[in-house]
Amino acid sequence: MKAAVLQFPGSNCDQDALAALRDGLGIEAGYRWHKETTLGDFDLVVVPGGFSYGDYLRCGAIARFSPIMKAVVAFAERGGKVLGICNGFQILCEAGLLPGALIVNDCLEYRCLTPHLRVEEAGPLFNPASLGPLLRLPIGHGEGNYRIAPEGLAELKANGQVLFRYADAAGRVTEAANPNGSIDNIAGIRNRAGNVFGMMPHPDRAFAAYHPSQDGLAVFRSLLELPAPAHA
Amino acid sequence: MTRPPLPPNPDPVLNVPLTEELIRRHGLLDEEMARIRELLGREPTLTELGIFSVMWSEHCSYKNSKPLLRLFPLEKAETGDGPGRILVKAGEENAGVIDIGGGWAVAFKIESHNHPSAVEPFEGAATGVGGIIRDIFTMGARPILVTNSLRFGELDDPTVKRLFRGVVAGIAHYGNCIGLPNLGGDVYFDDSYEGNPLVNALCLGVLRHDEIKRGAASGVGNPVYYVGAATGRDGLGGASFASRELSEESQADRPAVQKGDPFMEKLLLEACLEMMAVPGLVVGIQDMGAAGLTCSACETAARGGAGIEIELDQVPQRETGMNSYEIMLSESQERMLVIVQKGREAEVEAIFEKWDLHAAHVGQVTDTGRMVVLQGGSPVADIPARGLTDEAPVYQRETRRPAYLDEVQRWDPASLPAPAAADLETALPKLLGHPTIASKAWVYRQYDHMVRASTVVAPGSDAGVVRIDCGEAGDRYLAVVNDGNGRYCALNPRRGGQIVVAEAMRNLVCTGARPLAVTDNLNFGNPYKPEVFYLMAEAVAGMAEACRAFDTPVTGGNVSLYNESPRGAIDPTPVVGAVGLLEDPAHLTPSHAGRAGLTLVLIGGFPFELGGSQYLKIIHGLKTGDAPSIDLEIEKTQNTFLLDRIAAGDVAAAHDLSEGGLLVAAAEMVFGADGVGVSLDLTAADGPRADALLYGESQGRILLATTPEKTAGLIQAAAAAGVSAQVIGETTGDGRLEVRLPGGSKGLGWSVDELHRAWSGAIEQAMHRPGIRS
Amino acid sequence: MSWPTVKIHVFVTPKKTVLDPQGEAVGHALHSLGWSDLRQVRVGKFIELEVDAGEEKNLDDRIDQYCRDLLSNPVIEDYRWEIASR
Amino acid sequence: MSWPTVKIHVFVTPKKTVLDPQGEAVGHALHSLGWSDLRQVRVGKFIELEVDAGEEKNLDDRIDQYCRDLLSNPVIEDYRWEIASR
Ligand SMILES: Nc1ncnc2c1ncn2[C@@H]1O[C@H](COP(=O)(O)OP(=O)(O)O)[C@@H](O)[C@H]1O
Ligand SMILES: [Mg+2]
Repeated sequence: MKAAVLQFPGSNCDQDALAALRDGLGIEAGYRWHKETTLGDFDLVVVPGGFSYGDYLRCGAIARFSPIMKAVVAFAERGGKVLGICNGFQILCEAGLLPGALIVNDCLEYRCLTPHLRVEEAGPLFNPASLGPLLRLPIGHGEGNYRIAPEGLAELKANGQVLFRYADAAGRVTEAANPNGSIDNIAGIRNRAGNVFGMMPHPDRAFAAYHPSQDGLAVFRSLLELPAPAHA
Repeated sequence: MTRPPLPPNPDPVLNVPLTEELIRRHGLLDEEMARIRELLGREPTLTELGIFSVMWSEHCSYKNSKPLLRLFPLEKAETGDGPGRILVKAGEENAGVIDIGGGWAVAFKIESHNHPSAVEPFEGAATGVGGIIRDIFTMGARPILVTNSLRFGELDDPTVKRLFRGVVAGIAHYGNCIGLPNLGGDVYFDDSYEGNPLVNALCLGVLRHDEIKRGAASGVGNPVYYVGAATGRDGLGGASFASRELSEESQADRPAVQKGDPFMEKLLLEACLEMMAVPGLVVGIQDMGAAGLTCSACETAARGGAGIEIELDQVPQRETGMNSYEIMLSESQERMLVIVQKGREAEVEAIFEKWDLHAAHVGQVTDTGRMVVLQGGSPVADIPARGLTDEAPVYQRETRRPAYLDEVQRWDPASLPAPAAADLETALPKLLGHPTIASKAWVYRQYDHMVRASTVVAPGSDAGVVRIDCGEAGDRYLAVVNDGNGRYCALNPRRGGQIVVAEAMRNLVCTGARPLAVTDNLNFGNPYKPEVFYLMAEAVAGMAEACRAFDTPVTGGNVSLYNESPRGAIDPTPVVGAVGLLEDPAHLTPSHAGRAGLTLVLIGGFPFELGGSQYLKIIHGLKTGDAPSIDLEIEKTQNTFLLDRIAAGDVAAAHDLSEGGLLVAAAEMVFGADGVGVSLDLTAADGPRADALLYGESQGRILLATTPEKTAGLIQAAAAAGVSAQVIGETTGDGRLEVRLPGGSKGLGWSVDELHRAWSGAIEQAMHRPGIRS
Repeated sequence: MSWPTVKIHVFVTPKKTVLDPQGEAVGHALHSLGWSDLRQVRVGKFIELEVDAGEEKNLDDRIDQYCRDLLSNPVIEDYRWEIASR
Repeated sequence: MSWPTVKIHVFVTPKKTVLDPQGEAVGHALHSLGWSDLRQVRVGKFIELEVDAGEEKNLDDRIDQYCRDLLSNPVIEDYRWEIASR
């Protein structure tokens, strides 16, 4: 197993993602700089959180044009697995690898907290059977309000492309449990083919004993099709 | 000695004669002008006048506060080579550095951006964060966290709301974008700060001992580089009027506020750390903060005992036609000055190119001891560097004890009517619902407190705790806290100063951390008012006494004076940031007792007093009484005792008693834990007034939760250590806070849920905007 | 009964001497996309307001006041507005 | 030799069908300031570009392309632009 973590100049969760993969999962992982034009041989490419190029215009708008993203698009088109976390999710939407867009939170403020997420039947990798029905993962973003036109939403649902939805502690998907105004409480999605994933919550902030939850490990494992540890 | 005048400045506007008016408006006294002429051996140019004016301002020279700062201990009394040893002392460099063991160290410092935030809260606060982050990475440290201390007027005022919203959003914007977790801080709301909010930001970074960098220029001929953002006319600040009036451009085009670019700072941070990691590449480095290029150039030269020469034509400029006055005094953000080892210029340039940043070769180190500024090859300023820094004037200001102190300290609680049970009951939700005491989640949920994935205790507890990865040396767990009750300092500055430090220590100890050192920010009014200066002198003396008592040296800090609104000076508000280390992560102790069946033990007893309390303020509208009592020796003993009991595994939770007193602390300990309540038996606590018992703010008190099995041992250990400890109740499963009072009266009771709602919703509701979901 | 609407366009721009990180970032990006003749970019806000045309009298003053108090930050921004259609 | 510059104004607005939290917030605030006739507010971006007038030929296409690719996101925004001055 080998994973690459992209580094844009304003990435600031690159180290967290690398630590989650190396220390949390114990797999091989390394960085790829945004100015590089080739990717190399990996089982997973993580587009980490942060503020890729400052993101003053629109989150991910400029990152999309970076040299490494051409390689990422090609990798995804060959069926390679790509995970965008937070800013990474925004970048993948801007790059057209995932449908929809992320706009400013409806509270017009940044939100840092650890909500519950209801796991949807999203395919062989992300599903309640491999992850459990309810997760807790930290969020930290100002623009995580997922938007998609009604036809697009219907398609997402029809194809099982919704990974998680913000929920309350009992797993109910309510308006009060929605931290940013996302349509249908959507917190994460995948592409239709099932190899590109985007999520606002941070599995990379949920793997160590002192983190608010360790559910991030299960998320990475399901994605990499790693078995859960025997004692779990 | 007389020297020939400099040639005329290329910008004719700067060649006007230095009139009385110009000199006065640069804030320079006659004696200071005489000193300048003596240092230069001639009349200064206008550019030089500007340079002296900013370097000899309070902000850069500490001319009025230096004598007071000498009171602070700069090193640990108890020497040894354990954690806490001072590696870089306060005043030596941009930030102090202390040992945390295993060859690793932390650099940390607090700084204010009060006045810019009053003018433009968002940008003012944001650039405050940016500035303090640069002070830390200029030391060679990787910043790993920030905290902040905020003071505003009462939150029911719309202007205060606007400032509060803007400041918090600005801090969030800058810190979140760079990717530094915000681990906490404090916020007070009080009339005294109306019109003059306080915005103090702290940053802490980590480095190995052998990575410490100095802000010193040395090695004649070594090139001087300017790196980062281009220079604009921003923040020409207090000294700008001269050039503003001299040139024709309208004032509106030259705002005194700077705007920050956190993305730029992130690039600068990474590029600088990458450069500093290459052995031998960097000779010296300093950020451009207040007084920008001027301050970094003359300070590095003075520290290195060298001279420096810079050519302004080489300085990257954002605007056209900037003159030497403007370039030298600009406070554009996100810039650094770097002295590079000669012959290795290409290596530095390659690193900055990688990060798409300017790296401009603007000059070199000389052996003249002078700061020479050239434009188009001809000198526009030529000043002995030390004349601007070490030889800046220092004054002993006059002090006078304000008359009001005697009056407030004489206040007798007996002058208040004795409270009825109903009054005691209604007081608690009111206290919990006052923004000063209420939950600050509205603030810290806007701050990313989890980025870097190293946050062990997020904001909301007594102190934030972060894990530090020290490579081969293993992990370290560091606690950080801000404290600064200005109300106590207003009522009794000496005692108030002691309390500021003691409270910070208590907060660290409650999380299980052993205190190491503090940084301080002295926020006061106009030092030329003898009453204001008295308050400052006394508060600093009190802080210094406490620092010595706890053996926690001051590693650095900042002074912010002239904090006044038309109504007068703010409450004297020294703020400290304190750090401590957990010897073992297992010692981490929550301030929250999340389950029923725990015994509650009060450390520090029941002194009966109400002076300076939030109860007096919120319930009776009074700002009076003496500051609460404190005994530094007792506190020290208690802190040691508590750390010992934590290490022994006797403590399930610990929370210090601060604003609001005993009941507020007890309620906070069980908030958010479903169905958990508290039952307190205070029948043995006989005293003159029940309100003082419940809501007084006597210092040195901690509420502990422990298991019933461990209770007897804990009480015994306390007796052996000479610490006052008594069982006062337990946590229950009925979701109620119940209190039995002395004298067999009926007792008081509240629903914890309702109290929780008052506490968690107060700021939220005050800041709610119709039509926007919160 | 329904009034015809007036459309107002408000333009809020960063003051000339104030740093415009957004504009710089966009300029940088456009340059690297190959627009070498691009000299300067500034990014501001464009606000479209629609009001019932009924109350007319003090419309100008009103807009001016709201621009100053709410829609722009006069410390760092300039504004101007126009009636786009009636 | 220096070319005269062309000034281009780009207007990026949230699509009518897309939620505009900022516009709603501004609308609410203006209402509560007493502007009861206000019907709708949308908050978008106003981008000023300055280019050397030298290369002219494909300017229109070029601007169009950059608006589509970078300055706006067609999923959520519309754009239009005009030459403000030459
Ligand atoms: N209140 C204070 N207590 C102790 N040291 C202080 C205090 N204020 C300033 N200092 C020290 O004086 C030196 C100069 O401070 P300052 O001018 O704020 O630094 P900078 O130029 O980096 O902003 C620093 O080392 C700082 O730590
Ligand atoms: Mg500094």
